[in-house]
This record gives sequence, structure tokens and C-alpha cells, in this order.
Amino acid sequence: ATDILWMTWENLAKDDYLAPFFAANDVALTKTFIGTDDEQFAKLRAGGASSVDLITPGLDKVEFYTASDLLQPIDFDKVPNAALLYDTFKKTPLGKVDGETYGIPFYWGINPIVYRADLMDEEPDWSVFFEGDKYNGKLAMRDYALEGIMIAAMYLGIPESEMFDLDDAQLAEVKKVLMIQKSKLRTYWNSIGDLTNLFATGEVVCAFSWVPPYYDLRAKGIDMGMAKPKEGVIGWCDTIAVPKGVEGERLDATFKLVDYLLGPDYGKMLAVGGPYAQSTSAARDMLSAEEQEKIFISDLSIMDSFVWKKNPPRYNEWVALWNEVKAS
Amino acid sequence: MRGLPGQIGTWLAMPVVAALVALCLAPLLILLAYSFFQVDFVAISRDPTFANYVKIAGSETYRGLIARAFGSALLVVAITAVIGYPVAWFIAKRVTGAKSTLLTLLLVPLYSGDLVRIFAWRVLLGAEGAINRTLMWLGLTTEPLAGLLFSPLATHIALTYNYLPFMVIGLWLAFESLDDAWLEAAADLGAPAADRFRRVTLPLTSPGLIAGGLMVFVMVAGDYLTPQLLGGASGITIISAVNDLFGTAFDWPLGSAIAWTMLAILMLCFGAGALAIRRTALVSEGV
Amino acid sequence: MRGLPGQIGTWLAMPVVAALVALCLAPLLILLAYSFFQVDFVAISRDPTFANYVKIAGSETYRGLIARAFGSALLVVAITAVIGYPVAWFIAKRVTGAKSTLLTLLLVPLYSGDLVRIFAWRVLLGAEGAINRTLMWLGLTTEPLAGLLFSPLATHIALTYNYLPFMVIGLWLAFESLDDAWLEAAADLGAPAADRFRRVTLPLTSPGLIAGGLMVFVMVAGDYLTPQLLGGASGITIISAVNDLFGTAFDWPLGSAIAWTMLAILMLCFGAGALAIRRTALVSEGV
Amino acid sequence: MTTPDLRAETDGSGRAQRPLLEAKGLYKSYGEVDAVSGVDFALDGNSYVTLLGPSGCGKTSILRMIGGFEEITSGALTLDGARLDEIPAARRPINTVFQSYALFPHLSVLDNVAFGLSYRGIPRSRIRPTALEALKTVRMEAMADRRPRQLSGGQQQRVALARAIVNEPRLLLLDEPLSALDRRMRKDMQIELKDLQRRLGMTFLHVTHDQEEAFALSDRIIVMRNGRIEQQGRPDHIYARPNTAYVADFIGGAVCVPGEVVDRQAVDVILDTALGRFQIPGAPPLTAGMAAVLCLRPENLSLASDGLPARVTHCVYRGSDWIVECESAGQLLQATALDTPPPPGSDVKLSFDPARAWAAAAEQGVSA
Amino acid sequence: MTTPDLRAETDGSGRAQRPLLEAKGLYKSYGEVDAVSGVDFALDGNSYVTLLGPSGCGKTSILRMIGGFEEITSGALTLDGARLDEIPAARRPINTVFQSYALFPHLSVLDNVAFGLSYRGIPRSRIRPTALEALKTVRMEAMADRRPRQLSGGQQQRVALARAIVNEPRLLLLDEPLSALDRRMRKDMQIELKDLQRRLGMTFLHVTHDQEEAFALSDRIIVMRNGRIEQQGRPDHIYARPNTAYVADFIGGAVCVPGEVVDRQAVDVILDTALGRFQIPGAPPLTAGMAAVLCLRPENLSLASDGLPARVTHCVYRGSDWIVECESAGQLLQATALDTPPPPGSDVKLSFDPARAWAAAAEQGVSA
Ligand SMILES: Nc1ncnc2c1ncn2[C@@H]1O[C@H](COP(=O)(O)OP(=O)(O)OP(=O)(O)O)[C@@H](O)[C@H]1O
Ligand SMILES: Nc1ncnc2c1ncn2[C@@H]1O[C@H](COP(=O)(O)OP(=O)(O)OP(=O)(O)O)[C@@H](O)[C@H]1O
Ligand SMILES: NCCCCNCCCN
Ligand SMILES: [Mg+2]
Ligand SMILES: [Mg+2]
Repeated sequence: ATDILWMTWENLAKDDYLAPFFAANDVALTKTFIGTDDEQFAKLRAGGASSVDLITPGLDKVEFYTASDLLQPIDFDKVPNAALLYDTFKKTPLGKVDGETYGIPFYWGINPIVYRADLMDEEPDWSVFFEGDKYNGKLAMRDYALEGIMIAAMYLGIPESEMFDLDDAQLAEVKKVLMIQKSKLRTYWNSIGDLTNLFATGEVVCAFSWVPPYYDLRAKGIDMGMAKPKEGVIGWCDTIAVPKGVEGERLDATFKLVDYLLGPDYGKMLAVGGPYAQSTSAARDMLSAEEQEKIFISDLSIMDSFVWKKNPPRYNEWVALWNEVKAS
Repeated sequence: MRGLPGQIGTWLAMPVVAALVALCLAPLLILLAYSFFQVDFVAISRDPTFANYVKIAGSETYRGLIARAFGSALLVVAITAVIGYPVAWFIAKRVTGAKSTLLTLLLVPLYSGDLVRIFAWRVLLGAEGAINRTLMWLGLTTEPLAGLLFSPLATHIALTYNYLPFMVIGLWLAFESLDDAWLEAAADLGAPAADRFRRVTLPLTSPGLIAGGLMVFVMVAGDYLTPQLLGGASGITIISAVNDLFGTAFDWPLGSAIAWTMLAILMLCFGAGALAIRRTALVSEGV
Repeated sequence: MRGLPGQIGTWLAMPVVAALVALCLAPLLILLAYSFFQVDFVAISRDPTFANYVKIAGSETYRGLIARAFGSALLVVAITAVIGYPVAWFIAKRVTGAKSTLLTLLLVPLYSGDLVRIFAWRVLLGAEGAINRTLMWLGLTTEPLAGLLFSPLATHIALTYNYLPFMVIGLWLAFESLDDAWLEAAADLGAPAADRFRRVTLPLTSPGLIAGGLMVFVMVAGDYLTPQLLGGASGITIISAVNDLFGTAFDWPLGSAIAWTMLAILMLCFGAGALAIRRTALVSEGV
Repeated sequence: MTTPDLRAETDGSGRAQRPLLEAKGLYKSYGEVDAVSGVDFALDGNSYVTLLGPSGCGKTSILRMIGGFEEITSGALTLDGARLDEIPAARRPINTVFQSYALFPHLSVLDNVAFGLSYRGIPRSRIRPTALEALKTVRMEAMADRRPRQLSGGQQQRVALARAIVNEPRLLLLDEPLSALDRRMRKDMQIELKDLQRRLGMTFLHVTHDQEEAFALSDRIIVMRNGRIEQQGRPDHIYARPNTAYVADFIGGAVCVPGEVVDRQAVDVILDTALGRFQIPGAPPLTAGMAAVLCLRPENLSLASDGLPARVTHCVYRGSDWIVECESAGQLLQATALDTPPPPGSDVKLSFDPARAWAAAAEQGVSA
Repeated sequence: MTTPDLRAETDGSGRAQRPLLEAKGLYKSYGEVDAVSGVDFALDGNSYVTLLGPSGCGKTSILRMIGGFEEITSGALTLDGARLDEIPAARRPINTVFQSYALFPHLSVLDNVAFGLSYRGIPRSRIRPTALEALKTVRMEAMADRRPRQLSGGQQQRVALARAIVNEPRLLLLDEPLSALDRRMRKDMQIELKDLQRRLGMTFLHVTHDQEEAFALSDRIIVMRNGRIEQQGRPDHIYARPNTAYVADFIGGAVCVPGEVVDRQAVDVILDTALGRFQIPGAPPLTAGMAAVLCLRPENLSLASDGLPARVTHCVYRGSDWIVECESAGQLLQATALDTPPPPGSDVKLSFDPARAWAAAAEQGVSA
């Protein structure tokens, strides 16, 4: 069997998701899990590239890898399922350099507001983090500069076209409201398990979140709500990418896996189990309306209303600003 | 042993020590080198510059975080020392058979991993946690005390709890070799208990205090998870900022410069401390 | 001091020790209680059951992970002891003025936070890292050694590096109180260096070895970041599994049961160790 | 100077003043080991008492109980009539020269000596001169700034001595305080100690292995054996009139010739021994028919032209004189000779003055 | 037994056999402190040598250099003619009784004593009995299973002694090995030591503060002072013929009356002193005109009906006799009296036999 190593999020490489692939291919897979996008990059950048065959960077982060010359272009001939990519992902300039695709969109979703419907009177929007004091000390925000500042910008009404290129005045404005935000927070959260916990124990009633707590806690009987703020919903997409230096049999096996990950078997299981949406339409027709709704693919136009994460040019300054707020 | 045999020992130990010092220094030197570089998106420019240090000196954020890190570390060192002294004394001088069992017991909370420990603290201190429920059941408060969890108080309680065992172990070892004869002599000469502690126990256990203090200091200064997960919105530490710079912002040079700034301050503190110790009553008392 | 004054000390220390034992035990008891519960949605069912322990015993994964945790911890304890002995001896017996400076130096790599340290190791061990580049430049290899990073080797190197200072500190304190007179007497009686070590140094520094070993053991067993970030594909540890159960999977009962299984094994080991020590030459030698 | 008055003394009774310290039925056991098995004694104020006894007989244990470092297993200690048990060591008006010195390793010699002074209400400015003064007494002023580990054994012992005496306690306990000193220094220190005790009216309880030291210093000697007191009283009394063969042997290195009391005439006893029948003066508690021993000290026996026939077995040079070991009628005897004695094997005659001999109750073996 | 033969001895020269150990110009300094300032001596095989000297004069330092625990600052030590420097302590055929015992706290008494036996090729089965035998020698067999901290001071010292002698080394270094023992036990141990040394033909270098011990045991005595050797030679020689006032005083407790050599007649010197003019026999290296001292030992001076007029100033009881301190012509003298002496202030007459007195070179103060 050909050994390949996939660096990925824990919830994407479940054995049952992959069982059909191994049944059909003589490939042995080793998985190594990541906790944040940035950690993945640091890991590769620090010299792990050649030992990994497949990685799972955020679409907005692929630029880091290409600029560091860590990736090889996707060979679309070996990934027929790529033809089924939704238009939004076909068209996106992210993940590409000089027309070559380095990070191929893999799965996507939104980062909404999740809240305890039993403890909140109305569906919140971003303003809950900046106005009023009803929920003071009961809110949580992800400890992540990019999203934190995007949310502040959305709250301030800064259009998406300027959002990733804030000037000094805008940054100052952002900082001001983030300071207000901080005073309302119970804490910043770092891992989604941590946040789930905070919801469950009632420490936090409303947070900028990922979707899993919503489903997990509903499944456990808590009346959870998920809000898509009117000021803008953050959309994210993770890609799969092949590091430079992977070649021969391993490369072939890797692309076979990539193709499987974009295909219908995997897509259905991810949609039901995740629940997350694949970046291709391969499994869409196999899902019920309800399942489609859950992962936002019943009406595909909704994708265009999301604010997709991008990498801001002044990212370092964003991080510094974020830290200043936290340290204040 | 002095003399000839000692010489041989020295020759045996030297290479290990040298290798170790090199190994300890290597990562530090890598960091030092990086601290003079500059980052440009993902490329690191190797033109030496003091820009990072200038940035740190000019940033109230970093200055504040560094000061807070040292403050916290010193506070926890002080608290653990105060709690640790009677405990270490007790284990060394009152317990006969079950010493290592007691020490193990002291350490076991640690081995479950810091996350589990932190969750346990949340169960205890949370709004619906054991303490608040008890307080409300006793009728002492009607509202849960929100300030228990996600506050510097929670952070410092947990830090003390986490690192106390190291202080106790340091002091325990010092007490093990503290001959009762000296305390008897001090009592014989009329020194009351407090003076015996100050004039005999303290100076003679100072290696344990220094060792325990160093361990606690270093670990508190380096702990970012506990403040992050228990300290609430202000739970940021200089280390998590450094981690951000390394991991998120990819600004290794600035991160390295911060690490080195802390290192330099630490060294200065220890230098000053060593001098002060030599001058004051901790080690010798002049008449 | 025995007798009357000691009594007073006991009365003073007792409450602190009792409070501390309670505090150390409280989280453990919470975990123990949880370990007999079952998770049923968000509600935790409090009907006591052994189901969690049965699950652990029946799971090759958990059994393997637990065994690996103990194996790793013991291995690192052994390595740090071997390296630590000459180093501690050197600091205690050869260094006169700069002791605390050296100890600080030994500890400083720790305070930069584990992430930064792990990055430094990656820089050193990575495929394009310092060591591989040196090896290739020297022509010793043509391909970078991939096994350096993301392997159990890397994990254990980093773990040794991280926790060696604690072993050194334990042994250092023991050496500080090891009177040269005993080594002189052993030499006088004809014992060669190796025997002096085995028959005098080792038993008389055993408190330091035990203390250092305990600290290292507990910290290695509890460290999940280093294996996760440097261990590559096999970098999962029992602690990260427990963390997952607590954090992500929300299965506190199972997590608690794992923690307690480890605890029980640890206690058993120490019990057996204490017995063995009492029987063998480490503490007393019969003729 | 002890007056050479041999007036009979009633030990521990008929005392006019209340003793400073009194021990009643004092016991000490360490687990299974009985170190002190019920001793009774009293220390008068302004007196110098020495505690004599073989290695391991419980001397240090007694001192440690008085000092407050060891719990009393049973019995009572009173100071000025008040029970001592409840007073912690730090508040007893007692200082100790420890057998193992127990110098503070982290303090200079001067600071060691000055340690206790702050607890005696001595003004700060007087502490240093006072400590230096004490160091001068023990000839250690030149080493005031050294650490204990930089001193020789005897120097350490002198610092320990200075550290205790500088406090001028009411009761000073000295546990073999001069054992590491050469003869000259020991003599000097003995004079200093005696002087100090008398000048300040303190009470000294001094453990020593040196009988000469005990005789030179003491107002009273307590001879111990195996955790018990064998005899106590004035030095001259004990030397001249040991109650038991053990004391005679231990104190004066007497040879004890076994015999039987055949008669008693007033204060004299008539003793039958292998060496002959002798009339011994004094008043030992012996009656006719009792087994008893004739105690002969080397200085009482001399080589003479007439006397007991004996054969030299061994000679030991002592500098000032010789000890001549002889055998006579199956008994080993020791005599002194100022001049070089005849070689072993020679036949000699030994003479002694029965008036200087002593009879004591017979008993079993002597070592502890 | 030392034969009382006073035949003149040429120290360290004219020796037939090669000495076991030889020290040449041995120096030891600890930083600024000179502990040993150039000593030369030789230890013959099968001999018992004692090292005498005041506290801090460098005795322990010499032993530690021979044992291999202290580096030699300068000079040389040779064993059987081979330099000792390069041989590590563990491989020197030398054992030591340390002044501070250095017993292993983690081992039982028996295991302490047995420690060295495995390095002597003794079969395993013999180790325990051999160690027990040694413990019997020091009367400690009953405490074989105790830990050192459970022993009294003297008991610890005896274990230290047993631990060293059990190895039967070629050279045994004893640093005040009997200082914590009572007189009886010390005597017993002296006999055991002497016996051991002679039976096994070992060489003992024994540091002691007890002159009597030195005289009883030694074939040779080395008297030190302030890091230097003041005199060495046979015991009787040193006692009877001290080279200096220091030695006379230190060894025999002599009182030295200053005077001047007025004449020399063959081996006699004529000395003028405040007490009068005396003719002193023997051959001290003194010539007419030199300042010298007349050494008078207490045992040479006695109260008599005729002699030097003196006044009693102080009396010290010694058990067997009295030391009477008198003043005569401004000189303090010490005499012995067997009977109770007249009280201080009394006028007495002192007589002495000039043939037993000794003249030595005059010099400054005596203490170290
Ligand atoms: N480590 C040291 N540092 C400085 N001086 C020292 C040290 N050890 C010993 N000395 C000094 O060296 C001299 C000789 O010491 P040594 O121990 O040899 O004396 P000693 O003759 O054995 O005396 P004692 O009879 O008192 O044991 C002493 O004056 C002592 O103070
Ligand atoms: N901690 C202990 N455990 C057991 N036995 C002990 C302990 N301390 C002392 N002993 C025993 O108690 C007895 C008396 O000891 P102590 O120290 O009082 O004797 P000592 O008269 O001072 O003897 P030395 O003259 O040898 O110092 C001894 O037989 C000793 O072995
Ligand atoms: N449980 C993990 C869910 C993974 C979500 N990935 C979000 C990554 C954003 N770039
Ligand atoms: Mg004693
Ligand atoms: Mg000495």
C-alpha cells in the first residue's frame, strides 16, 4: 500500500467518511490533526513540508503557502470531481497564483452567532457585542484577530471592499469599538470545544461561533439558536493542497484521495455528519431539502451574500491591534 | 571531594555540562538572531535591525504585558512560598513512611493535563459551579458571584494550585537536609519560633526556595493556557502574544525580540537579586 | 526539633497540610465521581456504572495510549536522570559564585512558552532545518532525514530538553546537602568512582532523584502539546484524548475514567516502587 | 579550688536552699532503647557539676532533656521549683554547648557567637564587642570572620563554647566541650570556665570523659552507668570513697581485688583477699560476711624493697611516670614508678598503705 | 611497651630500611590560610607514630593530604618511594578514622563497617563475620543493626574506628579516634590499637590531644606547632629532652623559668635564673650567653621541709594527687602533693632534683 499523510481537522478524517476510499484503493492513510490554520502554516513553514502529502489550509491562507513556495499546483487531470466545484469557488482568485490552483476549495461554511435561545429574548446580530448592557459579561468572542476585526468593521458599516484594507482612521475606529466589546465579554474563546462547554454551563449565552456547538448542544437538549447577522455573515472555505516535493506513487495516491474528498460519497457523509458542505455539487442531489438547508446549499445564491475571509495585507498590524485591545 | 578525584569528576562532567549549555543556548541564540531580523509578509529579511526592540519599547501593550507577566510570576512565587513552607516542613520532618506517596499525591493533579484541570476549576468556580451554588444555598449571596471565574483571581488561584507542588518539592528537599541540630541551637540561644525561621530556617533552606521559586516563576511566566481559559477577557499574557506572533502573525522576529527582552529583564533581576542576597541577611547576618 | 516545640510546629502546619490535601483531592474526587457516571445528551446520568472503565479496558486504543504515556514518561525520566546527574553535581560542587545564574540559564528556555520552544525545535530538526542542512552540507546525507522531525524521536528530544531542568534542580538540591565527607570516606575505604556513585551518591541523593523523577514523570505524562506538534502522525497522547473527551466530545465521564485509570496505575507503580526501594540496595545494603 | 574537706555529705538531703534544677525519676527511651532509666539529682545555684560515665550511658540524653530538645519519657524536671516541661527550649534560661557543636554554617564565627545576644536585651552597639570578648576567651578572636567549615575541629569546638558562654545563662550545659582540645588549651579553658561560673554565680552541668577535668572543676560529680546514677557527691569523696567497685574503677582506674568482709570494727572493715587480710579504714556500708572488693589505685602501690611479691607483666610510659602492671597471687595489679621499671618478667615487691586503700561492695562486670 | 632506653636518636637519618611513607617539604594552604608550612617526616613500616600539637596546628590537614582528600599545595609525599600524588584516594593502601567520623547515614552500623571489605577480596561469606569481629573489638556488636544517628557520640566514634581498622591497611590514619570515649574505654581501645598495629605490622599515624595516649602508644612522636614540626623522636626522648620551651610545656606541662646560660661543662649547662643557679645535665644545644629556660615539671617539684621558699596560690585536686601552684621569686611554679596541701597563702618550701630538670632554648609565647 502507498502511505500518505494528511494534515487536517479532526472532524474531516473520520474513518467512516473514508472507508469507501480505502475499500477501493490500496492506500494507507496517516492523519495528523491541526488546531488552527496558523498552526498548520507554522508547522509546514518550520520544515514539515516534505513529510506531509496533503494539507488543509483555509482558502484565505493559501497565499501564505504559495508565497513561501511550499505547494505544488493541483493537477486537475487527476481530480475529475473538481469540475463540479460551485461557481463561487471556481471564480475565486484565492488559492491561485498565475492561473494555477494551489489550494483547491474543499468544504465551506459560515461562522455565525450561536446563542442560548432559552436565555436570550431576541435573535442577536453583531451589535449585541457592541451595544447595550443586557448581556454584559455573558458574551464570548473568538480570540482571532482576523474575524474579530472583520466583525467590528461590519458593525461599523465598512463595506466588504474596504474591510480587508482598512486605513489608519478605520483601524482606530475599529479599535475603539473593540475596546467597548471587550468590556462586555465573559471571555475570548480559543477552541470550539471550550466554547461548547461555556454554552452548556451557562457561562456564555451568546458568542461569535462556529456551527458545531449549535448542533451538538441542540442534540443534547439545549435550546440553541444560530443567527446570521444582518450586517454580514462570515463565510469560510478550507482547501486541500499538496506540498511541494510530493511525487511519484504518493502523488498519485494523494490526488486519488483529493478526488474522493470532492466526490459524492464523502460529500454525503460530511453533510450528514458534519454537518458541512462540500465545495462541489457532487452530493447535493443526494441530500434531502432539510439536509441541504442545514448546510446552506438549498439556495446557492446565499453564498454570494457571505463575507468570505481574505488575508488582509496589513495582517500583522491587525494582530498587534487585537493584542492591544486584549491587553488593555 | 576536593583534590585529585574531584578533578576526574570535573573532566567527566564538563562535556555533559558544555553540551547542555550549548543545547540550552542554541534555541536562545536562534531566537536572538531572529530578533534582529524583520518580517515582510512571509519572507524574513536578514538585515540586522533594532526595529523590533524599538517597537517593544514603544508599545504600551507589550511593556504592560511583560510587567504583568513578571508581576504575576512573583506573586505566585510568593504565595506558593508562604503555603509551601509549612507543607514542606511537615512532609520532611513529620512524615516518616509515606513521604513519596504524599509527594505523588501532591503532584497527581498535574498529570491529568492542564485542560482537565482547568475544566475542573470551571466546575468549581463557575456561575453555576460548586462554590456559587454553595454560597447561594447558604444564603450568603442571591446572585452567583460572576467574578470568581474569568478573572485574575481565578487565574491566580489556578496558577498557585498548579505550581505549588514544585515549590513544595524544592522546599522539601531543602528541609530534608536541614539538620534539626541548627534549630535546636537557635532555640537554645533563645530565638523564638519566628526568629528561628528568619535567621536559621530561611537562610539554610534558601537553595530550596531559590530552586522552587525559579521553577514556579518560569512556569507561571510561561503559562498562557490558564490565564487564557480562566482569566476571562483580560486573560492575555505576553506568552500568548508571543505565540500569536509566532503562529498567527508569522512575525518571528518580533516574537523573538519579546522573548529576549523578557530574558534580559529576568537576567537583570537575578543579577540584582544575587547581589542583594549577598548583602542582606538572607545568607549572612553581620553584627 | 523534636519534643515540645515540634508539637507547636505540627499544630501550625496541620491545617495548611489538611487544606492542601483537601484541595488536591477535591478535583480528583470530582473526577472519580464523574468516572462512574454516563453521559446522556447534555445531561449526565448519575446512575453509578462501571461502563466507562469497561470501555477503557476493552479499547486497544486507550490501553495503548496509556501504556505509551507511561513508557514515554519513564523513558524521559531515565534520560533526564542520566544527563542530570553530572550536571547537578557540577553545579552543586564545582560552581561557586554563579549557581543561581546557571540554574536560571537552565530554566530560561522554559519561560518562553512551549509553543515558541516547539518552533525552535522545528527550525532545528525540520527537513530544511539546521541539523539536516548541516548534515547535507557535510555530505553525510544527500536526502534530508525526514525522521528527525515529526517522529517519536523529535518528541522525546524535546520532552527531555523541556523537563531536564526539573530533574537537574531536584538533583542539585540533593547534591547541595550531600556532604563530601561521605564520598571521601567511601574513597578512603577503597570504593572506585562507580561504586561511590552506586553505594553513596545514589542512595544519599535519592530524595532529589525521586523529586526530580516525580516532576518529570508527571509533566511528561501530562504534556500533549509537544507530542502533538512535534510527534507527527503518531503524536496523539492519552492526555490529548482526554482533552478531546472533555472539550470536544463532551464525554466527561469517560475522560474522568481515563484520568483515574492512569492515577490508579501511577499509585500502583509508586507503591511497588516504594516496596522495591525498601528491599533493594538503593536505600540500604545488607551484608 | 575544692577544699579538701572530707566531711561526710548527705546527698540531696538536708539542703538549705532550694536547688536551681531538680530531676526526679527522669526516664528517657528512644523506641526500644532505654537511654536514661530513672535518675534523681539536683543542681544547686552557683555550682559546678560534672556528669561522668561511659560512652552511651545517657549523659547527652539528660542534657537534651534539660535543654528542651528531647521529650521526657517519664519523671520530672523542675527549675526553681517550677516544672520545666511546659517551657519551650527558647525560653529556658539555659544554654548548651552541643556535643556535635551545631554551629550555624551560614554565619561567620562572630555571628554565631552573637546569635543569642539579641535575646538578652543587650543594646545593639554592645553585641559585637561582647561577642568578640567571648571569642577572646576561647582564643578565637583572630578567626571572627571565618565560616565554621573553615575551622579545624578544635577551633569549631571553641566557637561552640563561646557561643554558649557569651549568654551567661543561669544554667550552662556543656557536653564534652573540651574533648577536641589539646591539653594546654583544655587547661586554659577549664580555668576560664571555672572562673566564669564563679564570677557570675552560674550553674554548670558539664559532661566530660576526663576524670582530671571533673576533679579540677567540680563542686559535685555525678557518676552514671547504663542510664542510672551510680554515685554522686563531692569529688574528693567520690574518689576516696567510691560506693562500688564500678565507681572505684571508673573514677580512679583502681584495681579491685575480690574478697570477703570478715569483720567490722567501728568504721574499719577487715577484708580477706587473695593478697592477704587487711584492715581498711572509712565507713563503707559493708558488714561481716559480705562479698567486697579491695580497691587499689596505681598511685597507692609502689615498687618497694618489701611488700607483696609480684611479677612485672607490662610497663606503660606516661611521660611523668610509668605504670607497672604486675601479677601477684593471681591478681593483676598496677603500680606507679617514677623511674624506668624493671623489664617484664622481673620479680618485684609491691607495698601499699592500707589507710589509702578502700573497700567497696563487690559486683559484676564493669563496662557499660 | 616502649623500652625505656634513652640512647640518642638521629631523627630521619641513618635509617636502614626505606620508610613506608615520607613527607618532604609538605605545604598546605587554604586560600590565604597556611595550614601546613613545610613539614618533613617519615613513617617506618610497622610503627606507631603520634602527631601532637595544639588545636589548629595542621594535624588534620596532614592526614587529609596523606589520605588523598586534599591537594598538596607544594612538597611531596611518597609511599614506598613512589609519589603518592597521582594515586587516587580509593587506590591508596590507607584507611582513615575521620575526626568527624563521616559515617554513612543510610547504612546500618554493620554495613558501615562492612563497606570497605568488598574491595579487599574478602569472600562474600566472610564479610559479615569479619565486620562483626571488628565491632566486637570496639564493643559495638550489640548495636550492629542501628543507624549512626541512633548512637551516642562515643558509640559513633567507635564505629568509625571499626570501619577503618577492619580493612587492615598498610597505613592507618587516626584523627583523634578516641576523643569521645571515657577513660576506661579509651584505655581498652589503646590496647586494641597497639595490639592490632603490632600483630599486623601496620603503620599507624595517630593524631591525639592526649599526651598520655601518645606516650602509651607511640614508637615515635611528632610535635607540631603552627603548621611546622617542632620536634620529633622517641617519646621518652621528647619528654625527657624537649628541644624548646614550647615542647617542654606542651608535652609535659612544664613551667619554664627564664634564665641565661652562664657556662657549659661537657654535657651539662650552668643556668642562672630568678630561682638561683643550677647545673642541668644532658646535652641541649645551648652555649654560654644564650637565653634559655629551666623546665620544671610538677612531678619534679615537691613540697619539702627544705628548698625554695614559695607561697601557695592555688590548689587543684586531681584525684590521685594535688597540683599546688606556688609563687617563688616572682615565678609561678607547679608542684605535686599526694596529701591535702596547705591552703593558699601558706608559705611552703619546694625541692627539686636538678638531674630531673631540663634546659631548653628560650622563646616567645606558646599558644598556636
Ligand atoms: N577549609 C579551610 N579554609 C580555611 N582555613 C582552614 C580550612 N580548613 C582548615 N583551616 C585552617 O587550617 C589550620 C589547620 O587546620 P587543621 O584542621 O589541619 O588543624 P588541626 O591541627 O587538625 O586542629 P584540631 O586539633 O583543632 O582539629 C587551622 O588554623 C584552620 O583554621
Ligand atoms: N535516636 C536514638 N535512637 C536510639 N537510641 C539512641 C538514640 N540516641 C541515643 N541512643 C542510645 O541511648 C543511649 C544514651 O545515649 P547518649 O547520647 O545519651 O549517651 P552519652 O552518655 O552521651 O554517650 P557518649 O559519651 O558516647 O556521647 C546510647 O546507648 C545510645 O545508643
Ligand atoms: N471542528 C472543526 C471545524 C473546522 C472548521 N474550520 C474552520 C477553519 C476556518 N479557516
Ligand atoms: Mg554524648
Ligand atoms: Mg583536626
